[in-house]
Amino acid sequence: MSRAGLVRTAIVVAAVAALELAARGGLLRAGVAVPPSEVAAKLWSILRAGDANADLVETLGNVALACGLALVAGFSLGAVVHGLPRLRRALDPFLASYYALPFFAFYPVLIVVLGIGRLPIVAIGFMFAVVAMMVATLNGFDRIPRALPRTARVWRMGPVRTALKIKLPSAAPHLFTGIKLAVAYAFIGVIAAEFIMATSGLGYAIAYAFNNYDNRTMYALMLLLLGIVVVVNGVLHGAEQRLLARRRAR
Amino acid sequence: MTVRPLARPAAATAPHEIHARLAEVTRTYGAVGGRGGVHALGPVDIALRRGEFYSVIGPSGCGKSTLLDVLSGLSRPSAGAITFEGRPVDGAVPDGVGVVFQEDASFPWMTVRDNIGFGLRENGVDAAEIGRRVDAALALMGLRDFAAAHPPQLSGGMRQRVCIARTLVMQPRLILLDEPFGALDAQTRLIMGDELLRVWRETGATVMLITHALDEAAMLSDRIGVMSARPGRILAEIETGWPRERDSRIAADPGFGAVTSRLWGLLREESLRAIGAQAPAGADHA
Amino acid sequence: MTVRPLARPAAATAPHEIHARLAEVTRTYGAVGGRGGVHALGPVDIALRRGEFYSVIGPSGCGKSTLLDVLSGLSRPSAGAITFEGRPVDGAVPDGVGVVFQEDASFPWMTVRDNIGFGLRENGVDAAEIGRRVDAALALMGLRDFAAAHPPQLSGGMRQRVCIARTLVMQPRLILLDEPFGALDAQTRLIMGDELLRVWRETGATVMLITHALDEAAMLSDRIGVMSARPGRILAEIETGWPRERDSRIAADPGFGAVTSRLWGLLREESLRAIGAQAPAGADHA
Amino acid sequence: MPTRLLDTLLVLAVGLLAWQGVHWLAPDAVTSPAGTVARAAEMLASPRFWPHAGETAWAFALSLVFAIGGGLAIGLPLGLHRFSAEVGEPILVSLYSLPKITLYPVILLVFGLGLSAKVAFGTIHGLVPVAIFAMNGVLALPPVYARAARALRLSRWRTLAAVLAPAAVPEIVTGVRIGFSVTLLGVFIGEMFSSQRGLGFLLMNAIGLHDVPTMLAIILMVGAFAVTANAALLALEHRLHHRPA
Amino acid sequence: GEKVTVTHWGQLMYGAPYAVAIEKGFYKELGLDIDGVLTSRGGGTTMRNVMASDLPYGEVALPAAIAAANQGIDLAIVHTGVGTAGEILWVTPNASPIKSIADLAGKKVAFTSPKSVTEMLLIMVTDKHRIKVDGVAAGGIGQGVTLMQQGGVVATPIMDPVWARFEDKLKPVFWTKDELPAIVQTVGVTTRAFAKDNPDKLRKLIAARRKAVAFIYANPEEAAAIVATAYDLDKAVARRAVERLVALRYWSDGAFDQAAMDNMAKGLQIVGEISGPVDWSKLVDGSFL
Ligand SMILES: Nc1ncnc2c1ncn2[C@@H]1O[C@H](COP(=O)(O)OP(=O)(O)OP(=O)(O)O)[C@@H](O)[C@H]1O
Ligand SMILES: Nc1ncnc2c1ncn2[C@@H]1O[C@H](COP(=O)(O)OP(=O)(O)OP(=O)(O)O)[C@@H](O)[C@H]1O
Ligand SMILES: [Mg+2]
Ligand SMILES: [Mg+2]
Repeated sequence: MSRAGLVRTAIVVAAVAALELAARGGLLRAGVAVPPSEVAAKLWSILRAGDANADLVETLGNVALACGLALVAGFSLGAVVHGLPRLRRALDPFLASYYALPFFAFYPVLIVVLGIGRLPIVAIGFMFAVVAMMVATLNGFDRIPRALPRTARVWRMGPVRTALKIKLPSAAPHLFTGIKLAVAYAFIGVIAAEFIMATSGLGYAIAYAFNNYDNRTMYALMLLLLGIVVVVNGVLHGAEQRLLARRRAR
Repeated sequence: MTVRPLARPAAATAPHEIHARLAEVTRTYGAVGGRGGVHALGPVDIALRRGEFYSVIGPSGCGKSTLLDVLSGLSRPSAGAITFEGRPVDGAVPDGVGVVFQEDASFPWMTVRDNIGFGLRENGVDAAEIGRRVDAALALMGLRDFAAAHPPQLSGGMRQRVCIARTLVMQPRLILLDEPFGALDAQTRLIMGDELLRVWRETGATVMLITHALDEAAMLSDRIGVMSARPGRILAEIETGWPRERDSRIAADPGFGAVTSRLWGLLREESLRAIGAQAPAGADHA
Repeated sequence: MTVRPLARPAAATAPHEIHARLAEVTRTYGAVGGRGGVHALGPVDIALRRGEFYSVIGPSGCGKSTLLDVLSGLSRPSAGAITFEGRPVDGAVPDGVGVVFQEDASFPWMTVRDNIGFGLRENGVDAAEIGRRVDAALALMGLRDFAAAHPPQLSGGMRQRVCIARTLVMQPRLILLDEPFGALDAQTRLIMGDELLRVWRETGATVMLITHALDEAAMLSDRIGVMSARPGRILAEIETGWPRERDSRIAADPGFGAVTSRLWGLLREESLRAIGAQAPAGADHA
Repeated sequence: MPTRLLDTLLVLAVGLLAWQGVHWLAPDAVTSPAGTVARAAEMLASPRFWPHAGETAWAFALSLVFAIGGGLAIGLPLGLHRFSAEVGEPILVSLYSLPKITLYPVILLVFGLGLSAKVAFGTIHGLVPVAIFAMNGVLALPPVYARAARALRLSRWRTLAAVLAPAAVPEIVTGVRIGFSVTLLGVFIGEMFSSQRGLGFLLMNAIGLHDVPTMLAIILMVGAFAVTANAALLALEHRLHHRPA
Repeated sequence: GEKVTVTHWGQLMYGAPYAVAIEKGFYKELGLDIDGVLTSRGGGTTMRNVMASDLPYGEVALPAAIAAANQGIDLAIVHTGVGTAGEILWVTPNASPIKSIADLAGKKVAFTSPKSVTEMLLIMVTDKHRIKVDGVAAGGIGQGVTLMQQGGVVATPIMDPVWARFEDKLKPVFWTKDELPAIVQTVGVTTRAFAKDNPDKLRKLIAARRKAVAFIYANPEEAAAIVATAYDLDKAVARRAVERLVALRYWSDGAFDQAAMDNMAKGLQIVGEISGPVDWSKLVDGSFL
């Protein structure tokens, strides 16, 4: 591990230890803070008993679906809008303030359109993620060096081949930023929708545990979620590094 | 080991056979609707002789890149005619023309080898032939040890060599280079210039080099077109009279000083005129 | 209107009075713990005479910027001693030394006028005096009409003039310039070079100019230090013998060709040696 | 630029048309644009609305101050110290992608109910992006600025205050703009759970009462506010990033 | 002034007595300075709000109080709030062929959320009629209506005042009051510490509420107007809702009904919320009534 990695690990470990001590020493209000060790133990027992499996599978499925749709739609929209500079300029102010909208409020509307169940949840995750991907695609296409498509013209390549074989790989690093954001946003959207509105899923399970004063389960599920987010981030980060490794100077 | 030549040997050329020509070419940008746009270039007349090494120098923004664009067919002139090998060039890059851009146009996601072979693959050349031509170009450009590397791992000079190699494997008969060494330091330019001279000699292609480095133009060219400030016109064409077998050591030739000082003279006036607005009178009586 | 001089007039100088000196200076980067780092520079010996215009040329990465860094006091040498006006330079920029960097260091959030006056304000010079000096610098650099503009509204050349002006108002007795015209085209460099010569004449300061453009060095300098590839050492110091009153027209002088071809000769070998590894044998028997 | 304004209006018109279309498809579940605007106007005219709007605005303003202040306090020092940035960045990024809604229970447990919880919730939303942008903004500063400051013999403190801080302003403003949006979202969500005043509370109430016109009117008002404020910040950002006239 | 906490204030009618008590000055008469109501969307959140607020007293759902007690929270139930779930009804669109509970067999029927009171009631009613329905968690009352309008379910639970707004579009399938015995929905809770330190204040809080309940039953029209203002409701809607709830004797004066409490505990066992009977003696403290 790098030196920075070691220091980071040390910081995290110290923070957890401090929390443990504070909780055990009664520094924090009982019922508010549960020692991390007990949370981990609770999570272990939940996982072993499989109590959270259904919710977990459902949430991960929702996120995957929302994210997959957002990536495809975001890239396509971005690519199309990039080719239409007037539309793009007109859209700019809306794209920039998009994330201030309280999407959850659309939930009742979404039920109308999509029915009850997972689809409105997925739709909220999708709405969260798609614009991030779209903006990243626009950025990526903006930063394609002018000389690259021109080179394609010198070789007399058609527009579709140019888009696929030149523009897409050239914009790849930015697209990857979009993918990372889209995954994070899909998570945020799906969990929030489950938390506020839904009747199943990990977000709901956390809200449910909260409502039932079951802090131990609540923290355990939050820990589970945190673990998933960190692992997913790590995997994406690793994939990005591999993708970019060859593109970086020595 | 012998390396195959990269271009078909030039046919025994009649002296001063015209290979490409710009006749009364002008280019105006963005004259949409009634509003007049930027008059970037011309009118310009240039007749490139087959097999010659022609350089274009001129102040920044005078229309050099625009000249290259219209000559290569990447954009259409606003007026005037362009011919290459007798046929009109009209909005598409003709077969037999290769372009090396000022910016680094190598593809960072491909190895050097794939970069060089990419154009050939896109144009349906068969794999064996691609392999042969790419190997030859790798050797010619001194890139053999870096065939499996990716461009970002190379120095700026080597990336520019990849772009040149990528153009050469297409066996162009006319090579257009737009300040290809602009990003390099003077010493590396020197080396690259010598390599370019060798390629030119060995392939027999016609070369048009756009540069802002006077000594580079003086050292490499058979003829140098000196352009005015925007809208760029050809102020003068200077014949160097160097032998075909030459390299940068020509700079030690007494004639070299004569050529460069003529160029300096021409450009000094032109630059002062172009920059005039930016260096107001106040600067003079300080 | 007369413009006040920007620097105190040089004291009547004894011939060849030494103004700044590097003695056996080396610089190694990142030799942390036991591992050896990059030996970037030296050992180098240079004695700058008061009031002379000294240029340094050398291949890319040879340690030119490192040389400037240690001489200016921006970083400490690994070994050797540096003196400026007889006092040791040690990890801080001494009063009387001005630096112009290769990169554009103008502050985009300030007007040109505020940029130029910034150093004076920070050093507690009184407002009236700042106004006088800044006005003089604006005039000298031909920036009077742009005093209220912000740097991003200016061309690259004009931004570099802002940086030079910002240094000049501090009335440095030694001005160090690190490829200040690197981003400009040859013609603009020409103009800027003439302006630099005028400033140098009028302020009487000692100038050290780092450049990779041979003709620039040949045209501007009293003396030129030619550096080897990394770790940079001084291969030779060439005296041009130009008169103090000169400008770029010196390029028409027959002596100019002699100076440049000497420089070319020295650098050609050095560049080939430095680049050797990158241009393997294969390139030769193509 | 008139064509640009026209295009934006055109996009807006298309959006409204789509909305009207959904209304025709499902009149019960989606109020028409006209109906929504009418309801919004009615609410704006009602004196009962303003204490709610004021509560949200106050909570939002406080959150924004804490988010920006805290974000800068964390981001700037990290940006100045490359190693700390290397250590801290992955932690910040993980926090950013953590669904913060799950922290709401903890916020409630710690801050109790009411303004402080809302503000805390808004703050944790906005703080991280501001910190990330501030950090990257400082990290990406051209090293030549610091060198120029040394060459002009500035002290460390003056280098920071007079050179590095202003140089990082455009990036910081970008971060503030992003932080603005998510802080608003955070405050709003906070109000949706546990609160007795504020627009989020009104929205949750409307959802509970199945009062569709009020629901959409609130979203419309918040959306309009967000777009307007963001457009202003965006204009500022453009000015700072391109700094020419 | 101080604030009491009431679940679903502004949405459901549990809060009517508090609105009246504040408006008519019943708190003031007893020397209490209550000028506002804290709330949340119900369940444990309201419960937590009670515990966290400056005045740890409020009316919460009985299941939330039981859950909190089971987690070791030191609370006391000091009075009954709403002693019936009779106001809850399942509705279907006017045009629907569904007429009775029997018609629901095998169909999709909504409840609000898993383990909620509505799920419990639905199970109890369908068990009673020995039919099976396909329960769907809609996420809330409003969502259930939307879902039904889209054909996702044939019937959905509703209650006043939402019901009063939809009366002309929807028709009842069954009312809980016709099917099940009384079930305590909400109770007044406080912390043991507060009860011990401020017994008089607690008594006054309960007394003021009791007076307000009596006022509602005596002056339904005026009470409806007060609620309409406090909840920002349409006057007619509020009047209809209050009238109906008055007829049902919806608001308890606070006294405990052991059987109605046990009914809730039974229901909670049915949906799996608790595993055994509740030991009320540990929870309930009737000494402040
Ligand atoms: N697409 C365009 N639209 C409008 N004006 C343009 C466009 N491209 C170039 N110009 C203008 O035309 C003039 C000539 O541009 P061109 O790029 O050909 O100059 P150049 O000589 O290649 O300059 P440089 O030496 O800086 O590369 C410039 O004034 C430029 O601003
Ligand atoms: N901070 C540093 N850490 C490690 N190595 C360095 C550092 N700065 C420079 N070097 C190395 O020291 C050598 C000399 O660098 P320097 O920047 O002085 O060269 P230069 O002659 O100015 O090059 P150029 O002409 O490209 O500006 C180079 O090999 C460079 O990679
Ligand atoms: Mg150009
Ligand atoms: Mg350098």
